[in-house]
Amino acid sequence: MFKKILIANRGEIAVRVMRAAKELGVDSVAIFHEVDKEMPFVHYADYAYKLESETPKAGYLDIQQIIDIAKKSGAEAIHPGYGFLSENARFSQACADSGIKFIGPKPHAIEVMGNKTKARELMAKAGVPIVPGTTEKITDINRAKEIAKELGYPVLLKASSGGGGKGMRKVFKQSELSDSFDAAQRESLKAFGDDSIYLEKFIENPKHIEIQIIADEHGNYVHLGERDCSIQRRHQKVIEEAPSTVLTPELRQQMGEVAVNAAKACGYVNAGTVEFLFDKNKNFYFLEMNTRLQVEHPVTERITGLDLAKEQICIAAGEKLSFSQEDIQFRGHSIECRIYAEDPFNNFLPDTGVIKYLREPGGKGVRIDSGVETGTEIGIYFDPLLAKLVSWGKDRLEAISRMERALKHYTIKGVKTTIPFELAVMKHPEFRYGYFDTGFIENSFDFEVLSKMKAEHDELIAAIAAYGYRIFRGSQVPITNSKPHTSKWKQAELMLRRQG
Amino acid sequence: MFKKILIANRGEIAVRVMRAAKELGVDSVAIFHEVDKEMPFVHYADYAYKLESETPKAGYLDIQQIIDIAKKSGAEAIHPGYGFLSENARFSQACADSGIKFIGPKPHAIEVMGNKTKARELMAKAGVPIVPGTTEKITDINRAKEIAKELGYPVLLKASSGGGGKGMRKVFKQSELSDSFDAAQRESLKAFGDDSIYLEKFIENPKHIEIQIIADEHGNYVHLGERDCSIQRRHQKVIEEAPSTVLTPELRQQMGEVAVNAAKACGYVNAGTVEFLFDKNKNFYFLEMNTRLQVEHPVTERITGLDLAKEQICIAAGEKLSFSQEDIQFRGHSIECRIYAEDPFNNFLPDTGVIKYLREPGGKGVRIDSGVETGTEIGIYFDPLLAKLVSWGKDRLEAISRMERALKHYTIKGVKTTIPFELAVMKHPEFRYGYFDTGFIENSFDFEVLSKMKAEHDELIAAIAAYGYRIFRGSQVPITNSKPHTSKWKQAELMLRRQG
Amino acid sequence: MEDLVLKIEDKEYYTQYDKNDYSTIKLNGKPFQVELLKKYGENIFSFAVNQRLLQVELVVDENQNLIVSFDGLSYQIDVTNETKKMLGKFVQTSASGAGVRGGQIKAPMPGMVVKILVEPGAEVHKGDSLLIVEAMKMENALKSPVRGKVKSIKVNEGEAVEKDALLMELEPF
Amino acid sequence: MEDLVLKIEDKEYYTQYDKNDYSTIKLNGKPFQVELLKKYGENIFSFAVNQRLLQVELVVDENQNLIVSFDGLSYQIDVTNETKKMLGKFVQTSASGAGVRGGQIKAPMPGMVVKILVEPGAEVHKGDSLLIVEAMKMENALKSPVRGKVKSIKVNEGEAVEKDALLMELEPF
Repeated sequence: MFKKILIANRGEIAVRVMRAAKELGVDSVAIFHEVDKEMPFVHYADYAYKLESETPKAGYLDIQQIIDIAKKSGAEAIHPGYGFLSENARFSQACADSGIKFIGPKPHAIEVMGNKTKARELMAKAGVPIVPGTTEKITDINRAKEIAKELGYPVLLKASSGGGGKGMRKVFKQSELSDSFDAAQRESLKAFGDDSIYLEKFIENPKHIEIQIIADEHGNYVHLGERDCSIQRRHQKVIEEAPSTVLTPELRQQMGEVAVNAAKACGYVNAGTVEFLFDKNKNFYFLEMNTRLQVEHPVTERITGLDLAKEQICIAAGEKLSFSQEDIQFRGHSIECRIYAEDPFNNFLPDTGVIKYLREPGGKGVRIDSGVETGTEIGIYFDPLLAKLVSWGKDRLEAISRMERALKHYTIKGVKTTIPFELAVMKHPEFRYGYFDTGFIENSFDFEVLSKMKAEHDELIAAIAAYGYRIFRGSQVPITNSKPHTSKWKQAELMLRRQG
Repeated sequence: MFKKILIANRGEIAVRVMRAAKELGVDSVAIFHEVDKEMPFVHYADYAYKLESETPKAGYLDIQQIIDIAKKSGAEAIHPGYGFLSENARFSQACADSGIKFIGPKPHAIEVMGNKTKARELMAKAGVPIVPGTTEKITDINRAKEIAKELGYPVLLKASSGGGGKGMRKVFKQSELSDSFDAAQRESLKAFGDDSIYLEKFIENPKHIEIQIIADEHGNYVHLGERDCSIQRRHQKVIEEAPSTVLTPELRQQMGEVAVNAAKACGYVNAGTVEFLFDKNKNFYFLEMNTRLQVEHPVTERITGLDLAKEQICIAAGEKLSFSQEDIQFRGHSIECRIYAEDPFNNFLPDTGVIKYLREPGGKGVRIDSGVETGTEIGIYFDPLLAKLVSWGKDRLEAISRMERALKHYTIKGVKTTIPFELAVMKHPEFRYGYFDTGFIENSFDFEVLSKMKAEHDELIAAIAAYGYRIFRGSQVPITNSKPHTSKWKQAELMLRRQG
Repeated sequence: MEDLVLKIEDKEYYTQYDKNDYSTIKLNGKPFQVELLKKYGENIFSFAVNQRLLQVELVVDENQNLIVSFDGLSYQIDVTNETKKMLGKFVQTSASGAGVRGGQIKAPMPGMVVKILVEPGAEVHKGDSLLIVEAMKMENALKSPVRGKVKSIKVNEGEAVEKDALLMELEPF
Repeated sequence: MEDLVLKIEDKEYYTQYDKNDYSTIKLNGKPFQVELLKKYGENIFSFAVNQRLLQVELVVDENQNLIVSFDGLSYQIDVTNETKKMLGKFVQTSASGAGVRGGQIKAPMPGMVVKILVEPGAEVHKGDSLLIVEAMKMENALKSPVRGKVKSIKVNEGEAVEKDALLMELEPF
C-alpha cells in the first residue's frame, strides 16, 4: 500500500478521498489555490501545497505543477476525484511517465471513452446497445441540418468531447437548430476547448440509469448494481438513488453484464460507471462511460457496504478485488440529494456568498459528505456543489422519510440552496411512487408547490413578524442570552442533596 | 399511529427519539427546564413546554407535571428515553391511568426487573442462568459481613433498586467491606431513594454481553443479537460494539433464546435488553434486564438495519412487528464511542464549561447522535454525555479504522472529553484483537500510552510554539482573515474566458 | 404599541398587541403566545409560537421590508410605511436583493454578459429573454418580469458585471 | 528576535529564528517552515509545519505557560521567565487550571464535599485519599500529589464548593 497520496481536487470529493486514505493509514496531500486556503479540504489533509496559477481553476488543471508537487511531497499516487483532470488521458499518461500511480484507468480507456464517437464504435462492436446517431464531429450548421433531418426530430446536440451536460441542447424542430447549435458550440469551446458537436436521436423522457463497475489489474470485473439519476436540472443530476424502482433482478443482471462487457472492451481498470438511457419499454442504450468516481457513488456504497474510494486506492496499489460478483448483496435503499448553492425559485441560478450559519443533520441512516463549514465563502470560480446528503432506509419509503427529516434540519444561511426544492421532490407523489424520468423537473414538477409550502406556516410567520416589529420598535429584545446564574441552581441542588 | 408524542427526556436521546418521530410523521413535544432552554433538543422538537421545578433534575422526574403537559399539548404517548423516569413503574402506571400510552413495557415488567431480588427469582424460575448471591435486601453491615463470608470473596455490592453502576462496589477482602458498604448505601440512597444493598459473588473480569430483544403487544418476540459493552470505567460503559468477538453463531442463538425467555417470563413488551456476565469459559449469567432503550442501541441498529426507536413507537401504537426472527440478518461490524465531558488524564473526572468550538466528523459509515452544539453549556446537573459516535465497517478492523479517523477529526473545545482515551483504545493491541473484558481499563490499559501519543508530535508542536512566541512578541499575526479581493480574480478569470 | 396590518404573500393579518404582555399577540382576533427562546447568531432566532418551535432568520431588506426565512423559504412581510421607518433603525439591513426590482433588471450574480437580445425602445412581453449572463460556466437567460418597453441598456456584450449591477431599465405598460 | 529554549514534556528545543523570514525556524539546528493558514475563532488555528497540517489551540495559562492543544492532547511549553511576561500581553489567559497545584488542593469542579478523610497535621503519602467531592452524582476521591503534612483544611463536610476553590493546603516533605 502507498504511504502517501496526492488528491488533485478540492471541495467535498477531496475530503471524501482523504477519509478513505486515512482509514487505510495513507497520508493525504492537498493542493490548493490561494482562494481555497480556508476551505475544509485543505485542513483535512495531512500535508498541503499551494498552487500558483493565473486563475483559481487553472491551478487544479496544471498537470506539470501537480506532478511536481507530488514528487516534492513524496506522494506515490494521485487521486483525481471527479471533474478537473479526472478524465484527462494526458494526465493519466503524465503520471505514468513520472513514475506516479494514477488512481484511475489507463490513458487508453480514458481516451476512448472520452471521445463520444470512438466510444460508440467500440461499444457497438462489444454488443452494447447504442442510440441511433452520427459518428461524425460537426462544426458546420448546414451539415448539422442535414443530419438532423435524417435522424428525425427531436435530436440532441452534444459537445463531442464533453460531459456533465455542458454544451448539450435538445432541438425539437428545424427552426430552433441554428440558435441551439451556436450556444452548444460556445459552451463546448469554453468548457473543453473544442467546438465540435455530435448529433443523435433524442430519446424523449428516458430514465437515466447507470451501472457501477469495478475492475482490478488482474482481470477481475464486478458490477455493483445500478443508480437511478433521472432527477436532473440543466442535464445535471441533482437527486440519485439505488436501487432503481424500475429494474427487475433479471434486468439488473443483464445490464450489469453489458456494463462489464463495456469495461472489458476498453481494458478498464479501477471504478467506473456505464451510463444508459432507459426508455418506457425498458430498452436501454449506452450513453457514455465515466472513467472516474461519480459524485453519486455513496448510494451504491450504502446498499453494498463497500467503500469505493478505498477500493480505488487498493486497486491502484495493485491489490486484487477482495470480493467476487457472488459476494455482492444489496441491502435496503439509498438516496442522495446534492446540496447546491443555487436558487430553485429562480431557475436554479447559482448563488454566491459566505455561509454565515451551517447546521447539519445527523443520526441514524444519514451521511453527509460536505466541503464547507460556517465561514466558507462560495465564489464563482467552481461548481456550486456544497455537500451531499445521503439517506438509507430498509426500504425506499423509509429512505425518503429519513431524507425529509434530514433536509428539514439542514440549515445553511448566507447562500440560497436546493434544499427546499429537494424537500418538495421528496413529497412529490410521482417521485414517491417511483414514476419519474429525466423530464421530471420540466414536465412533472410544479414549482408552485414551493409557494404552497409557504402557505402552511403563514399564520405562525405572521405572529413572529408581529412580535419582531414590536421588539424592533421598542429596541427591547426580551431574550436572555446570558445563562441563568448557575450558582443559584447549584446551591439549591446541593442543598437538596444534603437533605435527601 | 400517534399524531403527537411527548419525549420525557433531554440531550442526545431526546433528539434521537424526535428523529424517529419525524420519520414516522409524528409531532414531538419537548419538555425542558430553564437551564436547558438553549439545548438543541428543545429546538429540534415541534413543540416545547417549560418545566417548573426547584432543581433542574427534579423537573424531568416530576410525573404529575409531565402528564399534565402531555394532556395540555395533546400528546397521545410518552417516550421516556433512558435514565430519569424510563424505568419507573409508577410513571408507566400513571401514564396508563391518564389514558396516555407509555412507550415502553407495562408497570409490572419494570417493577419486577427493577428489583434485583425479584428479577433473580423470576429468572431462576425461567431457566435463565444467574450468578450465585442473595435474594435479601441488606441495610445492616453485620448481615452483609455474614453473607460475604458465605459467598466467599471477592463479592459485589449493588444498590438493590439501582442501575448504571451507581452504588456499586467490588470488595476483595473483609477489611474493605465496611467502608464500601457505607459508600454504596450513600450513593444508592441519593440516586434511587433506597439504601438497601444486594450482595453477590463477584465474577472476576468477565465480559459484559447483552442481548437486545423486542416484543410487540401481540405476543411476538425477536432477539436482535448481542452487544459487547466490556469497555467500562466506573462500571459505566464507554465503548460498545456489535457483534462481539467471542460469540459463535450457536452461542448467539442460545443466548438470544434465553433472553427471549427472560422477556416472556415478565410479559415484556417493547424494546429491552438482557444483560449477561460472560466468563472466560463462555459461561453466561443473567446480570439484569434494562426495560428501556439503551444508550448503545445504535450499534445493533447499524448491523441489523432496524430503527429501534421507530419500532418502539410503532409497538406502542399497537402495531405488530414487521419482521420475524428469521428476517434478522447481521451485516458488518459497528462500534460506539460515548463522548463524555470527562478528563481521561485525571480518572475520568467530569468537566464543565461552554463548548466554544465543535467540529463533527462525517462521511461514509459514521453516525453521530449529539445533544450539543457550539455554545452549549455543560453544567453539573446531569450526566456528562455529550454525544455518541458510531462507526460501521464491513468487518471489525474497518469499523475500528473508521472510528479512528472520525475520532481524530472530532474537535470539541471548551470541555475535556474522552476522545483521546477512545483513540488510544482503538490503537490498543488487546482491543484490536478482541481480547478484553470489563477489567480492561484497570488491568490492560496503560494510561502512559496517552503521554506517548504526545511524543509523536513533539517537534511539530515545538515549531508551532516557537512561531507563536515570535508572533506574540511582535504582536504581529501574519494571517489574512480577510479573503483576497475577489474582483481581481474574477476580472482575470472573465478576461481569460473572453479571450478563450 | 398601536395595532398594525401585516401582509404576507397575499394574506392580511390585523395585528393587536397586549399593552402589558409582550408575548401575547392577536392576529385577526386569534390569540398567539410568542416566545423568543434563543438567538443563534447573526439574525437567526428560535421562537415558540403557541409552543410551536420555529427557527427563523429575520432580516430587513433595502426597502425596509421585513423578510422572515424559515425552512429554506423566504416570506416578505409588508406593513405601513411608518412602521418601516422605525424598523430600519434597529435591524441590520441585508445585502440587497438581486434580480428584478420594479423596472430595473439587475445582475443576479457576478458574471459576464454574453449576449444582449433586445434593443432600446423594443417592446417586450412578460417572460421574454432580455439578455444572457454567464456565471459558473453556465449561461442564464434573464427574462422580463413585466410587459413593457426597453428604456435603456446599461451594459455591453462581453462586459464583466458585479452582483446587483444595473443591466437594463424597462418601462412597464 | 533572539533565540530561546523551549521545553515540551521533558524534551528541550534550542530555537533559532531567521531575521528576515518569519516562517523559517530552526529547532536544534533542524529547519522548519511554519505557516499560519487559518484562524477558526477563539485561539484555534490551522498551521502548516513543513507542509504538515495541524489544527491547534493556543492558550496561555495563569502561570504564563503556553499551552498547545492538538488532537485532544495538551502540551505545556516552558520558556524563560522573561519570555513569559511578554507573552501575557498578547494572548488571552485561559480559565485557570484546576486540581492540585503546588501544595494546594483545589476543587477540580463544582460539587459538594462529602467526606474529609484527614486531619490537620496528619502525614500523608503520595496517592492517599484526602477528601471526597461529589459531582454529577459521582463521588470522586481527591488524592495527595505528594508526600507531606496537612497544613490546613479550608472546607467542611457538606459544603458546596465552586470550581478551583481551595480545599486544603499541604506542606510537602
